[in-house]
Amino acid sequence: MSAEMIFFLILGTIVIACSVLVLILNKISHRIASMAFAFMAIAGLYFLLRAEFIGIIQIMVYVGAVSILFIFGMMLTDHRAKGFGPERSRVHKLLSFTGVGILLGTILYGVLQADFAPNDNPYVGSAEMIGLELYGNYLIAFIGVGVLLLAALTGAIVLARKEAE
Amino acid sequence: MIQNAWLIPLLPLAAFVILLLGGRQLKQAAPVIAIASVAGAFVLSSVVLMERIGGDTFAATVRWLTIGPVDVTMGFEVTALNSLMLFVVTAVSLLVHIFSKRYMAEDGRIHVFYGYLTFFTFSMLGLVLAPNLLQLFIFWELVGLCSFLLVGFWYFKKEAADAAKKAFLVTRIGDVGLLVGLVLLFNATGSFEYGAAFAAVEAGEVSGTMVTVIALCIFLGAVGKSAQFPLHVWLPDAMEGPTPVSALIHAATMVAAGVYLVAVTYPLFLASGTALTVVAYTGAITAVFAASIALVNTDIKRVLAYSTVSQLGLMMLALGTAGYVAGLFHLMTHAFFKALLFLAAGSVILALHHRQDITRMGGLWHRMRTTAVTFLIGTLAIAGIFPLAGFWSKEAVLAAVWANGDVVLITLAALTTVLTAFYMFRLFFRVFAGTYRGDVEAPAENGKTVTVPLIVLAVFAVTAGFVHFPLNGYWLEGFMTAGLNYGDQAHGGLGLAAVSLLLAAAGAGLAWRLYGKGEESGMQEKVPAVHHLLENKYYIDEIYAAVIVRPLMTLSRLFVEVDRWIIDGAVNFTGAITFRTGRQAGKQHNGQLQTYGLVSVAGGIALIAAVFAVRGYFG
Amino acid sequence: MVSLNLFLALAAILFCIGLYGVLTRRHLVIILVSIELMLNAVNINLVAFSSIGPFANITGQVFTIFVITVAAAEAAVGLAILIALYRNRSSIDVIKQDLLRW
Amino acid sequence: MTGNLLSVLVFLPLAGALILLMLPRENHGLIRSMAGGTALLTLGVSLFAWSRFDGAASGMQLGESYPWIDFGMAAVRYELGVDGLSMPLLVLTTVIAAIAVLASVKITERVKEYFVWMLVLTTGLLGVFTALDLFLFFLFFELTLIPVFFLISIWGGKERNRAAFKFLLYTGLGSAVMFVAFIALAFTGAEAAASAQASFNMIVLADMFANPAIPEVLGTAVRAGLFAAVVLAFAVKLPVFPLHTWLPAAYTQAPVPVTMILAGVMSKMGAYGVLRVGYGILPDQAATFAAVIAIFGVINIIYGACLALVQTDLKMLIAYGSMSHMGIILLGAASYTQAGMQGAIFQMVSHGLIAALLFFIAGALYERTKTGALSELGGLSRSVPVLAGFMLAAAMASLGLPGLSGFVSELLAFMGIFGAGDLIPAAAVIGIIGVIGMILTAGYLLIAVQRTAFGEMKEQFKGLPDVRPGEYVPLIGLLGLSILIGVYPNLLSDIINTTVIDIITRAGG
Repeated sequence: MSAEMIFFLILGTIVIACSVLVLILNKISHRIASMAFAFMAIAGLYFLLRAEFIGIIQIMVYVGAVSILFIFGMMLTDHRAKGFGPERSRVHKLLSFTGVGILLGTILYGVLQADFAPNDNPYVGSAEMIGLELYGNYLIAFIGVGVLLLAALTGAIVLARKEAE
Repeated sequence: MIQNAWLIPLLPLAAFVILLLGGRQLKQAAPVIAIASVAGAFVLSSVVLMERIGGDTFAATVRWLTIGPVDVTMGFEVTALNSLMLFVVTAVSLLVHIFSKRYMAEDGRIHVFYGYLTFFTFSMLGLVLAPNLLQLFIFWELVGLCSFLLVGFWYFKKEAADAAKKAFLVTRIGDVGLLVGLVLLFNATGSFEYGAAFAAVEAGEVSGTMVTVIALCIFLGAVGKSAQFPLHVWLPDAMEGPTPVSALIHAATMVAAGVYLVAVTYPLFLASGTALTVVAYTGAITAVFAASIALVNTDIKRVLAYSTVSQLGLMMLALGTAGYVAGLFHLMTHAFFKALLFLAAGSVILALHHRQDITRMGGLWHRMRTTAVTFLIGTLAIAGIFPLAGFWSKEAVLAAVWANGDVVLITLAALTTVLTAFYMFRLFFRVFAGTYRGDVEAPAENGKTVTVPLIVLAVFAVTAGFVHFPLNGYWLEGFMTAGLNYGDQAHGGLGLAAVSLLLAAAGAGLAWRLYGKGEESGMQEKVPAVHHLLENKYYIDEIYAAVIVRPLMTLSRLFVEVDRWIIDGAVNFTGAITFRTGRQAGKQHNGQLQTYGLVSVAGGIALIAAVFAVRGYFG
Repeated sequence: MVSLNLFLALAAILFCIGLYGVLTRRHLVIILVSIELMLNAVNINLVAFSSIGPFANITGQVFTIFVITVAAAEAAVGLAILIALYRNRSSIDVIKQDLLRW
Repeated sequence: MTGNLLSVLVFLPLAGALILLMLPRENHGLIRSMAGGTALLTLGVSLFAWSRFDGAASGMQLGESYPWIDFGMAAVRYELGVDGLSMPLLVLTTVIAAIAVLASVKITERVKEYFVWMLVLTTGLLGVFTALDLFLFFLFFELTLIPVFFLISIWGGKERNRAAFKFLLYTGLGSAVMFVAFIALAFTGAEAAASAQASFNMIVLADMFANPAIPEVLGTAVRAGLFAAVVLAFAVKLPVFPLHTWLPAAYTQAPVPVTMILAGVMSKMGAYGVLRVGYGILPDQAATFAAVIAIFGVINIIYGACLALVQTDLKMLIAYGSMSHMGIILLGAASYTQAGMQGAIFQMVSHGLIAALLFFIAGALYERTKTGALSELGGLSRSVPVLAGFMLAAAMASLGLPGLSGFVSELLAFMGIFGAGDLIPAAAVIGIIGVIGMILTAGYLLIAVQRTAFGEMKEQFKGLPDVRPGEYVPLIGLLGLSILIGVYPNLLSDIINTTVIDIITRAGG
């Protein structure tokens, strides 16, 4: 068993465990913390795949920004879960579980069966190459995403602002 | 003049248009205009008749309707038959117009009345002048319309409105038959023209069955219009119209149109023995049947109406037994004496302030001498007493029946002769003899405009028979059948004349014995069952109501329910199903995001499954 | 090197966990979190193909950047909506948000 | 001068509607005169077209043809033209539309919208009767639907919404079938002619289907199905039993001028469609189905007449009577004879005039007496003699009295059906049942006249106003035209004769 495999197993276990915890923990804050750990582990997987730039962005954006955002979101709303009614019905949960399970089974069957040519020399991307692509082939998309961010920014402000008295 | 015969109907039409547009302003001038126009038409008709007697048939046509390669034409034609009819129609019409001036004087809508009357005259003249069956049918229908309008002239009376409707509907049955007949004739021969169509029939281009069918269809039209059994029911009811109308339309002219129709299409009937037999039997049955009802009826006009039906039956009988001239001769004389009888009845009714029940009359002989005398002349004429018009024509009819030799027909004809004399004299005695039983103070004559037409008609009723009697060698026959091949016309000898006279005298004598005093005979008590049957007109109306009208109405109501509950029900049911489905489907939209998501997942899985099922996992 | 299949399997599991969260959790914040998990699953796929896929190249990473950007924007706007919703309806229970029903 | 005459005619009302939209909403007088002027101008243009029309020539006249939409596999062209079948209907449309617009004096709410819809409707109707391209035809056909829906649902009677929706859904159903049938026609036609591009042109399609080799390419069943679909699509509009239940609702609930157009012109769209598309493109199938069509015609006649016989409401009675009269069109057309076909066209025109007249009179009576129930009416000959006179005349026209247009059409139709013995097995029996319908027709119309006009005058109807000057225009106009055609039918026959000969001879091949 290679070192990479060991790392993969550890990181993969963390990702799955933490994401399961996100769904089953009681306290919202714990759930969000668990989510942050999952994101960290995913960043580790990126490093494992020699996509360091993406890994760093993952840590900065998800672990740094998004998690904090969620914590703010949690704190500004009903973090003590006062206004909650009853849970989803068992039937609903069971149906969801079955549906998702079938989906997962289908995908896993295909994914594990698929025969990809083994590639022991991972392709190593660099920030430079990504930059060249972004400002070359994907320039229009990149500008579009910029506009999207701007729109999201203003939209978020407008939505979250208190109504003028 | 004969080239301009088309002017004859146009004169009354012009009067009609004037009265229609300006009647309300004209009011008192309205009768004058109408009378003048009809007088003009009468003069022209007389001239045309004279010219035709000395000359030949004239015809003119214009293109009217193009059906593919075929041109249907309209126009006019002056033949022996219709020149005579022109004269009769305009003469009677003129006298009725004059008579009406007094009869309708109190009516506020006299201009409308005269409008209808002139329109009727126009239609009848148009019918007579028609050179083809289609044009005849057109005017045939217009005549029917006029009858409807005039019967229903007092539309505010329920009986009048009902009678008008009945008249129109019952004759409509006949009209439809005629329409089918002429359509079949056109399809078989390619023409509506009398000449062309009959030539095709005579040349054997049409199968025998087809000729019979066509002839019977046409005869159905005649049955309707001439009130023959079983479509006679409308005519007695039509007496709800003003009396001059009854005289003009329901006695002298329009109802005679059926006979006229059979006469103009005579070649068709000659070509089909079956049809001729049907005509003869229908006529004979109608004659006896109607005469028997007239025996007991107590309404002065209805008695005359049944008498008309009976006489028309005689004409049909004559035509059906190859008595072409006899039938038409009787038609002509009948026009005069029946118009006379009706107008005289009108005079009585007018004097009695519109009471028509003969049980409330009697003893009018001394109070209304002119009317009484002219009525007597009419009675004698219709009964067939020598030497009045009716004698000659009835004798001609009997001769035709005798020559035909069918015992049943001969019996029926003889019976009719007796019955006719009987009921007519009964009527005469009940109205004029004995003592006055009415409640109107001092009934009296109604002035010159009433009596003059009576006198003129009485003169005709006496003399009209002399156009066709042995001493002038049956002149009418020579005139009418010149150039036509309708077979030999039978002539009765002295023997037949004597028998006919005897029969009539027997009927008259019986009437004198029973009703000579003008009082009730007591027949009601002696034969109550027969009396009841006759009084209720053999329950024909009731039978029609039960067999045709009520089932039809029930069927229609059934259709309404079917329409509402089954057909529209199916539509509404579909609508309701759609609506309910929509509402149920709408309820699935519970606003729960996660339910939607779950359904989407299920959909996705189904989609994947479908693809896998078709193509396998890895394609 | 670890086989590509394992990365894909991991991503699939992660995606399904996220999907299950979206379908069953009541708390809107957790639903948003679950959506982030699903997006991350996608990212894992993209990066894995980009590195050790049959046609490894940089495009996958570029797309990852796009996805992250959109995810961040979505999180921001989503949370803003959530706050506005809470302010107006004083609950962020997704079961109670059913105004768009029949 | 006649280059774009038909386009001008068709779009003139639409142009008028656009101008109306710009006028101030409150100025009713201006709006009315503008709408009336447009309608009269359209009438004038149609009469001009009539004068330019050569009845003796066969084929389409005053044609226009421009490329419009090219789908690659199919091409749609903007094509207009008239022949002896559409020319009389064109003039009928403009006449009825003009009279309906002039008869709209009772409309006092939302006047501007009302007249805009009326004019749009007129354009749709004119378009249907002139379009030679199936696609264009369909567009115009649908264009008539929307205005009628709004005209009923906004200005109608008490049950207007139900009536409007029923009308819309029924006709929508017909349109759906029609659309499928048209597309199928175009593509099967192209297949049969081995043509790369499908054409929607009716004339071209007729030629394609007239190809003697067609039975090998398209099975009998396919062509029969196409014909059935076309007839079914138009049967709703006609309407043919059992697709008729929208009719009484729509006819009685629509405002009077709209009912005049509905009964007078729109029902003719159905008949026109059957003749133009069904008989024009698939003549052999029309001959095959002759017996079926004839039977449905008779059912319509008898069933409609029976229903009319027991109605208790004047408008309902006229509505069912109108349905009954539609059967005569079917009967005449089914016979596939010169006379029958001519009778069908005559009946279209004649019924257009008479139905409009009857509904106008019923509306005028309702407006005065405030009731349509036959049991409450009566004695109107006393209170409104002139109007009652017109009603009598209209009833006579409707029951086929000679001298009025209805007679000519009935005569021709029955000549046709009795002469169709070799095409229809029991033609004579069908014909006999049909003529019994004529007796029933007389029955219900006389009941209507008797219950309304005859009888004692009722107290509450004393002093009702008789015909107003403005009302003489529709009354005399419609009745006058009916008399004109009835007295001299060649006026119409000269126009349609050649076209009918063409239709008949097509079936020979």
